[in-house]
Amino acid sequence: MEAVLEARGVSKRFPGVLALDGVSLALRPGEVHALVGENGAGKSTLIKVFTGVYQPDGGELRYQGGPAAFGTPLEAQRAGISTIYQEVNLVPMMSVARNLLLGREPRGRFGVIDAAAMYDEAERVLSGYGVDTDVRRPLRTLGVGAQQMVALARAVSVDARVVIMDEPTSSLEPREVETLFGVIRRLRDGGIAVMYVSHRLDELYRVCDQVTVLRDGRLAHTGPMAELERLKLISLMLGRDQNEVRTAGLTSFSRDHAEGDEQTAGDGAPVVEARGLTRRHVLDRVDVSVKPGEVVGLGGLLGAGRTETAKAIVGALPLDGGQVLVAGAPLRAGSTSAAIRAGVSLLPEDRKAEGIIPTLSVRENIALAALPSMGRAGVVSEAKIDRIVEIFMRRLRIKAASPHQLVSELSGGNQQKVLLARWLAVRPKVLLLDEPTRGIDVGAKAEVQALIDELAREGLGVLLISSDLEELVEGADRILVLREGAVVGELSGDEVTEERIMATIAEQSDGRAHA
Amino acid sequence: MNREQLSRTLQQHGAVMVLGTLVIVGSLAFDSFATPANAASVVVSSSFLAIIAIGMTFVIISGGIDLSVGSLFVLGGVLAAYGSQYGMLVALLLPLAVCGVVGLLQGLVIARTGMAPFIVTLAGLLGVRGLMLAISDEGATTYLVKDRAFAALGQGEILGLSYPVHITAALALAAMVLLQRTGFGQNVYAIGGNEQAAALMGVPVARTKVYVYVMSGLLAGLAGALNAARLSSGVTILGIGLELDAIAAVVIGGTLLTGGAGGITGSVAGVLLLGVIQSLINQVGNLTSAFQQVVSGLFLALVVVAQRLLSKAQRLT
Amino acid sequence: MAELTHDRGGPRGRVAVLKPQVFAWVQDYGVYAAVLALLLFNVLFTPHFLDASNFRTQLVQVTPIVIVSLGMALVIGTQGIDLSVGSVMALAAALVVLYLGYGWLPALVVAVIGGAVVGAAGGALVAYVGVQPIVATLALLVGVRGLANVLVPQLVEFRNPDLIALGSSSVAGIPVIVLIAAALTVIVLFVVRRTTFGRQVVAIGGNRSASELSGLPVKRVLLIVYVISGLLAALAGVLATARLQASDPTSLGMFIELSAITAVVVGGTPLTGGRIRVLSTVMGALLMQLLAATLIKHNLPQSWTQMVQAVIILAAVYATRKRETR
Amino acid sequence: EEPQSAPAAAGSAGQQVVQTPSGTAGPTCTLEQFGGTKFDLKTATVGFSQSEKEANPFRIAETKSIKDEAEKLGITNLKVTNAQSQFSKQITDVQQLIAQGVQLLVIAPLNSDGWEPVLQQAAAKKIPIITVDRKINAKACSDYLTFIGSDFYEQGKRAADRMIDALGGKGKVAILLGAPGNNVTTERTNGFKDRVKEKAPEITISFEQTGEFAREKGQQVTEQLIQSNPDINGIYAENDEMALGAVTALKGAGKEPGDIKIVSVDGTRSAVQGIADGWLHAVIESNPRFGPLAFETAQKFLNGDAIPDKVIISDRDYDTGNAKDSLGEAY
Ligand SMILES: Nc1ncnc2c1ncn2[C@@H]1O[C@H](COP(=O)(O)OP(=O)(O)OP(=O)(O)O)[C@@H](O)[C@H]1O
Ligand SMILES: Nc1ncnc2c1ncn2[C@@H]1O[C@H](COP(=O)(O)OP(=O)(O)OP(=O)(O)O)[C@@H](O)[C@H]1O
Ligand SMILES: [Mg+2]
Ligand SMILES: [Mg+2]
Repeated sequence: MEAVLEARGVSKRFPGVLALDGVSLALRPGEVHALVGENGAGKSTLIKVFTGVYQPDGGELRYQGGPAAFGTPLEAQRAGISTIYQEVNLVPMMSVARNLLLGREPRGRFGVIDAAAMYDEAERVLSGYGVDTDVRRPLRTLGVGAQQMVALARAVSVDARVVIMDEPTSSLEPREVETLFGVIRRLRDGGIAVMYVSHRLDELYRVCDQVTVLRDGRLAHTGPMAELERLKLISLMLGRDQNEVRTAGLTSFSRDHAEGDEQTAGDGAPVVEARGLTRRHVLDRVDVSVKPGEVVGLGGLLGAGRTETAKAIVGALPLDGGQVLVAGAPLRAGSTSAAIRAGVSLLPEDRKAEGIIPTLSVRENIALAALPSMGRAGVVSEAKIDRIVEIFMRRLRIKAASPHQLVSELSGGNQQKVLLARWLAVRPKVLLLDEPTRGIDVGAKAEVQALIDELAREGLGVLLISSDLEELVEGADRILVLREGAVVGELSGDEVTEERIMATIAEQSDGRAHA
Repeated sequence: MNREQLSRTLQQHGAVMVLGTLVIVGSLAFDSFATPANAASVVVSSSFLAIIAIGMTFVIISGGIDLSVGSLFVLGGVLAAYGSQYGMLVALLLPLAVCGVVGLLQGLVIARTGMAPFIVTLAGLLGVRGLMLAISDEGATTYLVKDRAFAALGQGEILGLSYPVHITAALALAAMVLLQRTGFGQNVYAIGGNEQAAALMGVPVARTKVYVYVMSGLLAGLAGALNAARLSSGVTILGIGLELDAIAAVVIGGTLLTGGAGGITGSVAGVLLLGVIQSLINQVGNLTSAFQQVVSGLFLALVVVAQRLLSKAQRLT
Repeated sequence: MAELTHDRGGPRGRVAVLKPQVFAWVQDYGVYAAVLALLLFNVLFTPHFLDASNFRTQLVQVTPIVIVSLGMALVIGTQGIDLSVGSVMALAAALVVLYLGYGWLPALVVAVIGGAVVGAAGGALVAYVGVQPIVATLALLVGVRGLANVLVPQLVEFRNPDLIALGSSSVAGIPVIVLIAAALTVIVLFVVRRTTFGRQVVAIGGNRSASELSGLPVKRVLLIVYVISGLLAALAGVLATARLQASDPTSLGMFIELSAITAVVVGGTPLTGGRIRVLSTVMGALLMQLLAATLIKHNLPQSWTQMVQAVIILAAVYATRKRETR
Repeated sequence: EEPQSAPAAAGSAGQQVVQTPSGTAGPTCTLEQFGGTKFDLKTATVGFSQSEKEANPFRIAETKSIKDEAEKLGITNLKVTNAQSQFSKQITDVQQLIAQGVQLLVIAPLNSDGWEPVLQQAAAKKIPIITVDRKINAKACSDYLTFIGSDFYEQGKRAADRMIDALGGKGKVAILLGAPGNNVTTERTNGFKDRVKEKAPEITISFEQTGEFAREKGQQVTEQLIQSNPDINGIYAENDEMALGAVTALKGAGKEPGDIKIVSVDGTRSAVQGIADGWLHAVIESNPRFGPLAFETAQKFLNGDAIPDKVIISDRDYDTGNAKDSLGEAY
């Protein structure tokens, strides 16, 4: 069938990097096309070339049978290509409704915007995506997950011929993912072409018909999804042969809980213990404690307050009540630096807003938190920094032109790795990981998970927040289930299974009539 | 109404409250303060700054800043006075045309080259004043307003308030609608809140920016023209430091310099605040000029702190 | 994959970075080029320009702006701005004559402390109350100038030989105040490049909430930055006073904040923070000074002076602006 | 010794004297002509609008003399505003004085044009306005009552005369201009240039840059000037501050007193001292002590006597001849 959107030998060069190298890809109406590749493979770049954010240095784009060159995202959008970008790209300070409907607000008399109608419209649309919130609130008061859903709703509700999704599920949890898949199927049946980028392979196999694999900016494979079995796909992505992958590649979490318990249950004294964390409307008497070498998972629906819990523990969230003890000693409230000095660090959920410092290099970003320990009398030792940076860039396989490349120029996944490195560099006693593997490719994901394992063995306490239940179950010794800011269940030992988690959430959720 | 709404209202109307308090205190302290005549003088003299502040509000919400308004104000006045010898129409259109073009140029440079608005309009500040000096041979010649009709535009009164006040009010209303109820307004908020995202959401960033600076230029020119009509001459020593007053007014009004949030009501309240502070100082009657400055400095600090604390009711997480 | 990352550095990589390098160079050194161009113009068209006395004049005149700009660069690095510097200079001028009775050094110390206090006030408003820098420092701009005039209502001449010497004497043909400015530049350069504090300043400017989550003492750093700015401004005020051989709180430092900001931005430090370029800032100040001097020496009328300045500023910033990839 | 603050006008010394004979020439004005009503100055509310900060000798002396005189006459209700050199603010100031019910206005205008709104309001209430030191371009005895002050154009001419005889009628002269757009700047410049053109064509004005009436700016401009035009013979500074800045510059450049002839306008203490020290050649006085003359005129007017529509005061010159003796009278 005739392709609706097509790239022919497209190349894109950035200072120091050839991000795309003669990539060809054809997207047909009514097909869901998976675009996969490890971090930095060029997926987002290709998408940005399709949508007019970047201009290709070589090759040509074809849209609906004719040559196409979109100068701006606006042109692409007008032409019927609508996109959800990897980092949520909405306006945080504007209300949810205005974000959703920007550019096509319902008009009243004299063509002025009809606010009332706009809010109703917004509520109607969003409830279809399971976001039940006051649409007059500034978008930033929503969690990343909810924001992602708003972006999705926005992208889909324009009548488009092509819908491109760059890692839409990275911050969604199961319920939302189901909603999303429902949407995707509707689109496909409507004869719309969908391009779908994700690092969650099982998702790909569930919704995608075609798959294209990129490796280091070059086309590695393209063909029907079904005909490409999992291991082959991975080996294509990583560019290693299958048995190598089978043996080395994908060691995910290696701990099985029974044995894990014995190992870690050792001395019962928790390194960090949070008591009765309370904050109006957000947290309700949350107790969390992590022992050395223990991995505690936080489960719950979007907006359950997992991020808040983590932030509260490191003092990044003003509290109405409760306290945090580190090794028995109370922590000064509301001081992140105190928490970090005491050995409690948080890898934040929102990479762009709270993680990277875009104006600084990879190197500076990694060294940031550890700076005080990186020198004498307030004078930094470049040598020390270089050593640390060198170590972590190798250990985490951070792909950058050089340590001095601006972090903002790295691919999403590599940015995430840089942040991880920043926190490992301070040698914390307890690490709070909020969505640590979000947007990280299979290879790297395995590495990170293995790393968490290893660190735990070395006696590090870990609080793991993940929307990926599988990851949660495999990774955690013990899981606390949150709902609406309160702990509603604790699972440990053999109870730690996806089913039990879903069950706990569900049985608690019955009260709250869904959607 | 929930916390966010409450605090948003507070942030926008904190200035209004401070203003109210100040007025009450003032009228209790001085019996010649709350008189119609005094009120009129405050309102009338504020109206020109208010017109400029309206334009500035759009610029700042869009994430920019316009330092050229002070110079455009004086240029507009001189051009209007000069043009008035050819009649009312020229007196109005000449300044609007020239100041609009200056705004257009600044907008184009900012939107196309991505240079910092602060610096581009700083150049504007210098260049435009230079231009003004050039056409008034180094400020030596003051053109007088010949055209009666035009002069009337600045001096005529309805209900004891001269036309500029009514014009300002009308403009403020129009601006509110434009900002809150039109696609253009939404785009201004969007590019101020997150330019990159706005672009990806299909907002015509460049065009919106250009419009914003054109508007600011036009309004500054208009204010200058009206002022010239009021003074019935194109005074050449006006408008020095006016841009800072306008910015202060807008920010006191609760508009974020980082862009993306704010509103007209606040800015107008901010302008009136500055006016009232001055008037109160005059009421005292015999402060030395130095002390007057200390006092207005303190007042300003006080006001911004109050406004800030009010808006802090909102806890950001 | 390791080897793949490796061959990025290979020939293909080098080709890739060649053209950008030219841009990058202009971007980083555009202001130097501009200064050179202006020097060349003067050498060709300005009588007596190559006299040593001339260079001394230019350096001496630019000193206060350079010193103020150094502080301003730090503030701008945090995504802030400090409008109060001019008034702080005036305050310092006032304090220094008031305490001159105790000798020039104590007087200088008092003046500098005064500046630091004003800086602390601004810093506190910004860091702890959360007032936007431009208004916080605007309030100070107004109030502190008034305060200076309250302390010293009108220009006061002084005869203290030491202070006059500070302003007029030279070492090895180089005016003392120029040497001071040079020393300060080196110090600030060191602070920005090599100290934890310097890194923290740019980090905060680059992404405040990320810095907070990374445990940086954000508020304290902000406070200190404004204190430093006040301190330097005060010092500049004292030196300017010493040179004028009179304390003139009325007009000393008027509008210097604009010159300083221009110097910083022309030097390529973005107003959006997260990046500080010290030497280029000094170059930016020199550029503005040379420009002003050129226009005066060629006796252009005020109108032209201002218009030409506008054009040059635009040109310089255009050359050093950050290009975004498309 | 230092710091010395502004001295009071010691007794009658340095008091303003009306120029005779021409000083009060021209039409006169009476209460009837003006159409005002008589009131008692002592109990009346009087408003004084100062244009610039009291931060230079001239403004300080001016405001002080008004306040002192009011006190002397037992005028208890004197309201003073200061426009901080912002013209718009001065208009508002005066309007608010009117709103506060002043019966007599003494205004030191920042600018001569643009008084329409004030004049209208004052006329409506028949409030007599006396403008001091700078004129208002309007009709005397109807828009405003009268003007008391110096003739800046005349000051420029007399400065030119001093420069001419200092240079023996030929040479190169530089002008340190006042703030651009300011009436005083314009008139002092024109007076000087016209006179030079007419009396000493061999004097060329080779350089004119603004020093904005400030000492530091005067110093900086002069430094640039003497560096690139070493052949300059004379500097005409349009106020004393810039002249003294020029002196500092000359000292710095290792010049000797008298190498370059400096003539300036104002007559401040430091400038007269400068003459005594030999650095300045001559200073044309511009006398700021308007208090006595202003209130005297007002009183006359209220008594029904005819007062002139402009009172030009006779400014003296300071030079090496009289500098030392008149130091006490300089302000
Ligand atoms: N603006 C830029 N400037 C310089 N290099 C860039 C820029 N954007 C991307 N790159 C580089 O291009 C390559 C591809 O980046 P891209 O974001 O397309 O990867 P990706 O496939 O989306 O990875 P991820 O799965 O982590 O999102 C990376 O090496 C990245 O460093
Ligand atoms: N689907 C939603 N509908 C309405 N409000 C939501 C939703 N999701 C999040 N929020 C709001 O955002 C706030 C923070 O949610 P956040 O997503 O950070 O919690 P979370 O448990 O960390 O979820 P996640 O970390 O998976 O995003 C919640 O307090 C809630 O008010
Ligand atoms: Mg990507
Ligand atoms: Mg979260």
